[in-house]
Amino acid sequence: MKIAQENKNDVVICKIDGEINISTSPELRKFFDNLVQNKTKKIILDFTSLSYIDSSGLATLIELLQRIKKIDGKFYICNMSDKIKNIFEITKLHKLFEVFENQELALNKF
Amino acid sequence: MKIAQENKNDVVICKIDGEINISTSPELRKFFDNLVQNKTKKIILDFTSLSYIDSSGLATLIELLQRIKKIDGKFYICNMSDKIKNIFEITKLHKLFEVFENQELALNKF
Amino acid sequence: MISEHKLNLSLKDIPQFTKNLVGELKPLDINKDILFDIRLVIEEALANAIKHGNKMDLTKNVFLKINASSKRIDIEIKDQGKGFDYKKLPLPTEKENLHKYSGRGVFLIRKLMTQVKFFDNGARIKMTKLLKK
Amino acid sequence: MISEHKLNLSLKDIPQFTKNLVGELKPLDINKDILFDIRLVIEEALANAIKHGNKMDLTKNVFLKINASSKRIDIEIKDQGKGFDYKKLPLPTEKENLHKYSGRGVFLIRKLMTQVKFFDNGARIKMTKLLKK
Ligand SMILES: Nc1ncnc2c1ncn2[C@@H]1O[C@H](COP(=O)(O)OP(=O)(O)O)[C@@H](O)[C@H]1O
Ligand SMILES: Nc1ncnc2c1ncn2[C@@H]1O[C@H](COP(=O)(O)OP(=O)(O)O)[C@@H](O)[C@H]1O
Repeated sequence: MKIAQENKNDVVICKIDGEINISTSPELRKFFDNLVQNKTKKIILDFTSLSYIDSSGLATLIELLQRIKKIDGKFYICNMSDKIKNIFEITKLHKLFEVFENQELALNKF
Repeated sequence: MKIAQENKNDVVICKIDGEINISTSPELRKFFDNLVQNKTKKIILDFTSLSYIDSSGLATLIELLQRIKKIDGKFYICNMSDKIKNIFEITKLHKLFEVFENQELALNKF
Repeated sequence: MISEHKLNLSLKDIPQFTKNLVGELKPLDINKDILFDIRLVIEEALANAIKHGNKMDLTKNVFLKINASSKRIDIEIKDQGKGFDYKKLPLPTEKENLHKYSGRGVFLIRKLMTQVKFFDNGARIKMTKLLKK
Repeated sequence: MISEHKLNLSLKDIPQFTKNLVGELKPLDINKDILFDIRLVIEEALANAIKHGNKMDLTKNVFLKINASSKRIDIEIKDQGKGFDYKKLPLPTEKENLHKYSGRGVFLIRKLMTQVKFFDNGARIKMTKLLKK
């Protein structure tokens, strides 16, 4: 997994390249922790290049959601592939997360 | 397999990225045929990014050697990894091909 | 293509292993979304076998069989644990469970496969995906 | 890790298949040059089994077993052909053979593995690589 960070005003966009799975989750968690420690309250996870996620990856995302809520922040997800969207819908996690079609729509929501 | 072509005067350097195996060999053969048809007589195969070769790949290289000889041309190989060099040595094919440590040494030999 | 595996992987090795395992099916020319599902269910079942079945004991093995054609994929995974009550799992999609970190593995397997059956008290799972061509 | 495979691959599928197969051994933490050799010998033996053994008949199968640990790797490959006279192969490293396009498979297998044995008249090959740690 690679994470490319881009800042747009006070929003941090994280483009995730690769997989969020049981062995890459710690990396994502660490990256996110750093952002939260630096008081970043607006985060977008861009899933354009996310090729795979498993149930431990889903658990990690739920964890991140709870952390950002604790500091009164928000994180949005955008650019899910149809397959990833399908996994979110099956598990009904699309109701827990705020998911947008693209970066622009997510940015405008903050 | 990807082949990146670079021309230095009348020498064509082909950087091969990936594997020369039973399924990629036709691609390399085609690429080489085009060069030979265009009367290219000086070719360097740069193996810096060659990660794998099997016996059908070795056979393909022998074929290429014979084609270039037919038009009185030459092809050199450079930048073999230790593992690939080991395969050439085991099969004694390092005696058939002209192998150089790096591009410069190969270029100077023409 | 049929393959049988006797494994003693740790959890962190699973994604790499399943990626390669599913990669072996490429000659069958199966749609990539289906390969995604197949990889996911194998990963979930392997993680359960290692974590809950074998309780992380690496001297214990997990046994995996795959029989794949362009028409159907059959997978069997067996651990050396005591099994579990697979009929009494909470639904992860209920409101009170949606925030939980766990409990989605077996649910995803059931949703993504055409047929799922447990044996040996739950220590052995057999699952099938029928493919339309 | 042990795995057994019943395959009907065509020649062009071999490299992708062996890449994934050897990828599955990554948890064992074996040196990458050794994995190169292991992949190569499997590929050569599979190609022989499909081409010379099964004579490209895709209704016939090739059977493959791997037993791998950090100490040794054992591989067995079996086809449904008649075998061959494995004791009478020309040396590909002889001057008159150096230009030939074929005849390096079995030679490479013998050079790269610690032990190689043929059975069933040559239709089954067993090979072992001992690993020093
Ligand atoms: N192979 C198994 N052996 C023993 N218990 C299992 C096995 N598979 C699943 N379970 C039990 O079923 C529960 C639900 O599994 P699952 O849906 O995969 O979610 P999770 O693993 O995230 O808890 C597990 O918490 C465990 O108690
Ligand atoms: N599994 C097999 N069944 C029948 N014949 C085989 C088998 N493996 C090898 N051979 C014979 O041995 C010869 C040498 O094989 P090899 O060294 O791999 O070179 P190549 O396959 O390039 O000819 C083959 O040409 C073939 O006649």
